[in-house]
Amino acid sequence: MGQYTAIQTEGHINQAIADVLGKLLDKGVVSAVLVPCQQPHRKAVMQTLVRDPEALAHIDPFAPVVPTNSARLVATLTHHNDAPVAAVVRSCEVRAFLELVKLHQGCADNLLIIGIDCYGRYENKDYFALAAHQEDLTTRFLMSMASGAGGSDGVVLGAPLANACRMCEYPVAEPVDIRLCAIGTDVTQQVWFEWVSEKGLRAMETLALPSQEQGPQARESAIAKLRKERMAHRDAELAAFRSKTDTMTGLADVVAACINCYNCRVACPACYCKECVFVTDTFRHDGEQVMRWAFHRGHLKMPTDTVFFHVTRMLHMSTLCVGCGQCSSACPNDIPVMELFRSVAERTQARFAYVPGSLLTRKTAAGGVSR
Amino acid sequence: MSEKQFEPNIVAFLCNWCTFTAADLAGTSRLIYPSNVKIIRMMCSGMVDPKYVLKSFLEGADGVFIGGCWPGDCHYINGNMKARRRVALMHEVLERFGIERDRLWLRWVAASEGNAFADTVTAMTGRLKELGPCRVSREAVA
Amino acid sequence: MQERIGFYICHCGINIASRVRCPEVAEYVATLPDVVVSRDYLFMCSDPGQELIEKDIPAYGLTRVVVASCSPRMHENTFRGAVARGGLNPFRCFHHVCVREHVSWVHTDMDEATEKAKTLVRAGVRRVARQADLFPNTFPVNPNTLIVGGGIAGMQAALDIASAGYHVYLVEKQPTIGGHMLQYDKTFPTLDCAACIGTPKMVSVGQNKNIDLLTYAEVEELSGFIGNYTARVRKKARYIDASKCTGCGECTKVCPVDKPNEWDVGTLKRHAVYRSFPQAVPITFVIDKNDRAPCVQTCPAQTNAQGYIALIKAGKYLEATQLILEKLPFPGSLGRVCPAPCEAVCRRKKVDEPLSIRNLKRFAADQVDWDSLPLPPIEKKSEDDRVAVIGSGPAGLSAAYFLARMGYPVSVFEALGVAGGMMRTGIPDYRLPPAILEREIKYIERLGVNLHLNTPIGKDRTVDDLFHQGFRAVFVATGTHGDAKLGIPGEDAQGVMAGVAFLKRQNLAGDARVGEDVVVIGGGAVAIDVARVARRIGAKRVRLYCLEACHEMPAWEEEVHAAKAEGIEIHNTWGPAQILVSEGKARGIEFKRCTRVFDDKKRFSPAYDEAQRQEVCCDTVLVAIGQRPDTSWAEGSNVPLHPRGYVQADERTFATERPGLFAGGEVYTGPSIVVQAVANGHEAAISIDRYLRGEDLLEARPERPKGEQWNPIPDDALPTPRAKMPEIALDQRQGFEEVELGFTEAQALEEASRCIACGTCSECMLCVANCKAQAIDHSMKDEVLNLDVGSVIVATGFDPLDPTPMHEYGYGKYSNVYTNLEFERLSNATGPTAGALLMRDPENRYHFTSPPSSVAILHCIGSRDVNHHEYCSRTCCMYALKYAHLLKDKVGHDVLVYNFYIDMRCFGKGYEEFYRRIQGEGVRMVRGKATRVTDEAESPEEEGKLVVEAEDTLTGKLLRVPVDMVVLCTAMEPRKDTVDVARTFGISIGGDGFFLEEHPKLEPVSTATAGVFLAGACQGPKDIPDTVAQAKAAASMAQALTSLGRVEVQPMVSSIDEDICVGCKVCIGLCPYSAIEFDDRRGISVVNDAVCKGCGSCAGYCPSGAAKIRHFTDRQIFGEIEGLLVARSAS
Amino acid sequence: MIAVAPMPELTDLILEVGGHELQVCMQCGTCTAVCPWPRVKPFSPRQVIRYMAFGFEGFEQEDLWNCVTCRTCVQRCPRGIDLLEVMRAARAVMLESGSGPRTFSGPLASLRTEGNPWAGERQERYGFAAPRPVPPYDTDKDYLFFSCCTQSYDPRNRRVGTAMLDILNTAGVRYGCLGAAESCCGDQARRIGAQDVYDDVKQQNMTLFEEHGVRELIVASPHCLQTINQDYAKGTELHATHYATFFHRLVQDGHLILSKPIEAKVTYHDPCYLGRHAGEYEAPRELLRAIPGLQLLEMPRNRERSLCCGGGGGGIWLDVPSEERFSVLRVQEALRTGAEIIATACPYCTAMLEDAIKNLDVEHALRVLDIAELVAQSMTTEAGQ
Repeated sequence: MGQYTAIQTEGHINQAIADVLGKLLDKGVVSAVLVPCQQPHRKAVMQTLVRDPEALAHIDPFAPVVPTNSARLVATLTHHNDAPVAAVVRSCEVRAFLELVKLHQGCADNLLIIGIDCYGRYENKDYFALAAHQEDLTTRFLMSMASGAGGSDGVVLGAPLANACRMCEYPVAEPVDIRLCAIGTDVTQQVWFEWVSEKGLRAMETLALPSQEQGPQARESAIAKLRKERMAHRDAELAAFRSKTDTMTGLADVVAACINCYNCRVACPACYCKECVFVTDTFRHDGEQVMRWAFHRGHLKMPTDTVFFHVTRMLHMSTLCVGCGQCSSACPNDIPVMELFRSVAERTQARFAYVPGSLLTRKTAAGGVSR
Repeated sequence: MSEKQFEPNIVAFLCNWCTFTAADLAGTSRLIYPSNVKIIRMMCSGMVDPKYVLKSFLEGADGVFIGGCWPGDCHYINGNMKARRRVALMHEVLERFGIERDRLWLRWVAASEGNAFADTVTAMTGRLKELGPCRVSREAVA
Repeated sequence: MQERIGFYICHCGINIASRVRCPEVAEYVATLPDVVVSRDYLFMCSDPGQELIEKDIPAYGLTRVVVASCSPRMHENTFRGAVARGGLNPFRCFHHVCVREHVSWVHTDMDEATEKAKTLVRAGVRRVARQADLFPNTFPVNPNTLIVGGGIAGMQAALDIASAGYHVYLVEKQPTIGGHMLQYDKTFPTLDCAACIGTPKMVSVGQNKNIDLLTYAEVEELSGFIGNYTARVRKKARYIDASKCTGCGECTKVCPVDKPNEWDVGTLKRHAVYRSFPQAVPITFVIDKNDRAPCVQTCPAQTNAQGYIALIKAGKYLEATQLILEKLPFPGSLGRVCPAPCEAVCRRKKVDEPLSIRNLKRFAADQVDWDSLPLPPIEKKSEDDRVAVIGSGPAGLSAAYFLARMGYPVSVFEALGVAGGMMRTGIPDYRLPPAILEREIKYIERLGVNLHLNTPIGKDRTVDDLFHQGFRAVFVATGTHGDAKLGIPGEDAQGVMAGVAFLKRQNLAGDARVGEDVVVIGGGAVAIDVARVARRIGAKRVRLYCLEACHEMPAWEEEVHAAKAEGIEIHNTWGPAQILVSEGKARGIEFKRCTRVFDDKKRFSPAYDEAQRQEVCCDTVLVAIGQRPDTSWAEGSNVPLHPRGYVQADERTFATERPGLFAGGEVYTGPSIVVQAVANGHEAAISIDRYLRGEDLLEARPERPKGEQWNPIPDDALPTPRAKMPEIALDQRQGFEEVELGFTEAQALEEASRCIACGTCSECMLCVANCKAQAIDHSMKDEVLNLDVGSVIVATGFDPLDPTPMHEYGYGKYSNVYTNLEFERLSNATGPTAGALLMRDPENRYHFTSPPSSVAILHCIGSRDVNHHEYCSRTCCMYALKYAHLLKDKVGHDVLVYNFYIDMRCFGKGYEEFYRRIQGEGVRMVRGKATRVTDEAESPEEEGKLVVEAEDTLTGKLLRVPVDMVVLCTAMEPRKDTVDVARTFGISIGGDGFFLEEHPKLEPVSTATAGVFLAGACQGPKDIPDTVAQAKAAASMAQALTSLGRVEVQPMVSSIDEDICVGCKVCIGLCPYSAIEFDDRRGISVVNDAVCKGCGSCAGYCPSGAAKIRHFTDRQIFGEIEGLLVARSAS
Repeated sequence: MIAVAPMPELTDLILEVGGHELQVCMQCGTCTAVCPWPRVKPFSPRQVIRYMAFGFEGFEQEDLWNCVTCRTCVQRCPRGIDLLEVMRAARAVMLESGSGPRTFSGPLASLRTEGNPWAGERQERYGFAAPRPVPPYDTDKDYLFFSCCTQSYDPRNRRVGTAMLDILNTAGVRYGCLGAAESCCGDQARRIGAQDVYDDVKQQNMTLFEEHGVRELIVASPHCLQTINQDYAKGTELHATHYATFFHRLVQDGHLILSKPIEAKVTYHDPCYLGRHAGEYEAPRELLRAIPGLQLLEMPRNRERSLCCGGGGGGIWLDVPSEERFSVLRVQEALRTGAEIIATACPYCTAMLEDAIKNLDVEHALRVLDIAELVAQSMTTEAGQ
């Protein structure tokens, strides 16, 4: 079992965490840390690769916004790079990253994964709107979530959480080295580091931090409660969505507004192709072909191949889907891509008894029969 | 269509070494079967990309038949097992949107089983008549 | 560029045109986009048909061509040729549509068929426009051919290829080539003898320089592709060096092991070292060896039990004793006291009871004169390499014995005045008379071992001293001569004695004393010995108490029984609480109930029910609850001792941490059995030898034999009880005379003959001694060869059907119901009757008596029968006629011969003439299938006969025909391993279970795998002429490939688009041929064209479409799908 | 000899109604040689088929009605021809044209009106059970007990029926009956080619089963067993179990304890429809072996080779001279084993063998008992133990 270290925040969460991360850099445990930092403009919070401990002043890891699933950033960071790096990421990001590792897109060997507790995120525009006139939004957000906000309607501090997060069974990042715990503790008093893996425990020793076997007392029950709420919401959402889309007509209806922008697949951390097959020659139809379709069917909605695209993508990656919801966030026409994929993924993942984001020792979903 | 009995449209992706040869044998043996099936020759059932199945349904097929070698007899060692896995995946996804499992058949037919080929096609045609037309192409254009 | 497509539909005479309105199809296709010419023609595959295409290409400026005709598997290449001649790339520009096999032949409605043809063509037109230039790869062809199977087909093909000057590897599973044909007698219809025409071919194959004959070998794996195959061949060890063996047969004369000869289909026996038949090629004998028998594997000392039993059976007692002496120096002693773990695993118990192996060992040892027993040749080692052994028990003496046999000077130091250790002091004389042990110790001394009695090591002379005195190695085997104590009150009282000490006193001085009422405490072998000795020296009552329940007692069951027989009472599950003492003397014991001896982990951990107690009165208590090592030998020296007195040493080498110091036997293992100590001594001797020669103790040290591939239990092993050891009558067992008297010779011979020879060869080594050419090497190993070849001919033949499960014909039940192959062997001059056609003795299946006066020959046994094989085996009618002739010829004209047939199939050259000739000889032909063979007589004429039932369908009468002999013409079946062979060579299997040819008429010898050809009955039942013809065909296919020297490989293989590949490596895992490698530098996967076979496993997965199979790209398949479906969805 | 021309019309008729397999006959004579008939009088199924193939007259006489559908020939036919189907088709054609044994008309008329061939009143179908109450079948029941007409109306077999109910009650099986609403399974009608009669009773039964949601049946005759499992059940979830198989299972599972000894030598006669047709040879034997004291003897022709009693395929309705009766031969075989009891598991066999015993006047030496009777005698009843 892991060890816990409580860090006193005295009201400044980010400062407290920055101290520990700074020590990781100082003691040479890692040579850089990838961590969400506030950007000067519109208070955007973006993943930032920090080399200089001074620059940690701007970190905001618990900020309730995820402009992109950083799995692919982390994968890129670890590809052909032997220097040890730490990455501060959420559950959906860790799980997606591990899938990419299985597909040889990244490497976990020299990576110290610091998983943060996640109460969910806002859609970008909502976050910007809130952050524009809320001082220390992150702390306020954590405090109100801890007191049970968002339970029924998902609205927190006046804005709704992303639906993907409200359906997420994983508020706590699972396969990580170090866990940054905010659930079940009063973050104005303290946050907790949980040293999970061998690698994490070694870091703890190097940092010479005091530790104990017990974590925050209220943590387990708080997590359980959160998971229960979310799973209930998930089941209700998916059931409703399934009944809407249990025919091809339903599916066609849901994706009717698709414009083949492929934003969903660009945003998707599991869609790892360099170039999607739908932008290759295979799907480049000449006018004659399009005319033929229109002729034979009487009418042809354009652009074409939208259902084909979404169903093919399901066949390709629904087994790897971690449900982060970036696809829905990226869609310009508000297609519920996340709901669509999760409703398929629950079937395909069950069929092959595959849990994406599980440990690296498991086989990949894609592998199947090999020689 | 309303007047005539519904005639399902079946696209068959057949392994060159077994089911395709069995189809040839069915011909040589003059076994009569419904004309609903149209054959596309593949080198192995493991070559059948799920996209081909999807494309067939989207273009108006009422059923898709993938014919491979019996387990252990694959000309390419185990391509048929890969096909089996892909078909399982497709069944899950297609069924989610109301496309019945019985519209996508994966069957093992050895080169010497002309009879089995004819029987399979006959049975599949019958089953698809029961299921009626597949509305995919009508409802989800290309 | 605008495509210009030409379309041609073939009428195929009326084959297509009768169902498909070809002109209508052509008219329709002409309306499709880009089609500039569209024609129908009577025979497209004819020369004028092809010329049509060739001329249209320039005339119309065609860029693509589609032909609709038969299956592409038929004529795709024909039209590709025409298109190429027209100047276009045949892969890019041609597509073949099947409208015959898939349309006109399978659909009856003309409208439907015509519609379907249009649809298929439309798809083809769509597809062809998307095809790309491809160029076949060309590879050189390796000129060697591999032929699998050395029957007539394999031999013929090999000779043909060799005569053309090419090299052949001929691999045969059996030890000889020849196959079924050489098992036959005469061949129909010419009646020339199979051997006369077959053996010259065998000899030619054996002598031909271009043929590498690999008999007793199997192909395990074939890799590569046409022209470039590598075959991995396992050559099984023959244990006889072919280069030395002269084929004289002296080895087989002395072999004591018998087994049915496969070549004679069980009508004759052979030995473990054998040759299938006299004319075998190669003439080299072979030793049939299975895994070592379980008795051998189980014996701690690996004594070759099967070997000495075989030698006893052959009456060679001296050799038997010498074989035992290879592994242990105490045959007589162990033949008396060994608990014989070998007998527990003896497979004879599956028939009746295990062999009495220990007693046979004793028997052998007791038959030889030990004083004159010859010593093995010993090569003396240097006098400097002296070895000291401390302790003269079984471990010490064994180590000394084996070291002496290796030539080392050995000194054994014994503290007592007698040698033998526990064998001498601990085992009572009535079980092991001292004289027996002494003769064996004397033999050890004759080998040069110096025995120093009364020379304890320890105080006066330490282990260190021994090393200083020049002993280079010391082996410690001091045993466990200390008694364990109970640790309860009263143990020191008078009348309480320790077991081992008690036995020692009796054995050495003969003056042990007990009272009248004795209680023995302990449940082991020593306790039983103590009890029985106490009884013999005068105790009136002896009771034995132990913790264990009856079935848990460590003592050996037979000994417990013997003790009970001698009146000793055994009380289980009692543990002593205290010894009751009065006036310093033991007067009884208080016991408490023992509830458990061992804990869950099988560790000794007794538990008691303290409430349940009883007092037992007695005057003597003998405590035999275990022994402890005595550590006095180690005094004053640096020796690695366990806290409880045991020596610490390596479990395999018996080396201690101190260089040169070794330890074994009970001082290492704790209390154990003699044979274990012997085994320790032997292993230690091996280690000491290695140590003295400066070798690593472990490297390449022989492993214990393993494996469970044993000789099947023979059919003629009938239940026979195990020999009973004669014993002294119970009422005469007062003194210390030996109780067991030993087997009589007759008993021993009969007992030895019960051995079922699990390992087949017993490794008795008689053959080695008898082989003047020194060709025999029992340590030979299988050899694995990798052969590079360009083509392969599979000629693995057939199996005859086993009619045993067809109960109605009584095969296996009636001794005179034969299979056809048995009849052939009977008729064959090298068979069991030297060619005479005789009836079998019902009492002995290997004995044949008199000729039959009537014979029924039953056709179609398992052939033409949907319950077995639907096909006709094609040869039976003819050989059945041949048998009829042979019977008339050999037995005489009077013999009545009936042929029961369904139809006579005499289709070959000269066959019908043969049929007429045989009819003329007076053979009765019954048209009706025989349905039953029975010995239930319904009339006096049927008494003692076999009655065959059938309807003669020509008269409509039901027949019952009484005969002396029945011959079943059994079906030719696919070989049992057909499926494995098919997988190894990539051949398909047909519905009948035989290998499938590529085309039933036009490609009768090719298979689905290019470069692998078929010959003979492995493709389907056939007779010799057809087999030879097919073999020659296969040979010419192989030669054609070789003489061309290069081969074109279809270009439809995988390619990975380097711009798209993201390097996820999934395809690498999916590729069954390891044809994809990862390019680390570019981070992408790359296909090796030469290895890829184009299965599409990679393309079927690759989500980005980077991996594609050429000629099966997404766009091409999509084109085909669109073509098939657009019109439909419009309708 | 007068030359004749083949009559394809007649052949075609037979092919049409299901006799098409006759076309693949290769005339090897296996059927004739294994058929029990040639042992008692000249008869060649092979020749009958040959005649059919040419539409020649002659086969439709006595020969066609001989076949007792014992299935020995089908078991061995190297061409896998179901000769029973061929016979059935030919019989159907003949019956249609008005020919056929006169003795069939009574049973067929009774089947049409009363749903049983024995001229018994429909209401009396479960009369044999009295005074036991007959539990009605409803959806709570695990099994439908389906009586055989012979059991219901043949005085000898009624005793067997009561034994069966006693056993089911003792073992606490949750079963019910549909009483007078049940009709004959129709096997004999079907086998003699009376397809219309068969279709009627089948329809009645199927409607009944459907109405009551019947799935699992325990049947009182192997003929019902085969008819239901091979024909009724096609495309449904119906499944029938023969009572011997079922009782054997009860004994194995400990629901039925056979404790009262029956000290007797018993030989077992395999009913064709239980053995060769359904492949059940061992369960009845196991049951007999489970009875304490009982010594099981085998006749030389047992299991696959068992000799038919002559009752199947309409045989029970024919008048066969006693020297041609298989049942007589069978009783003689049984006597030769030294058995005192010939046990069987089919109402036809019981009736036929009982007749033969009387015929041979050997009632003192041999009794025929149904396995159910023996089991009922031997079982432990709750009160008793």
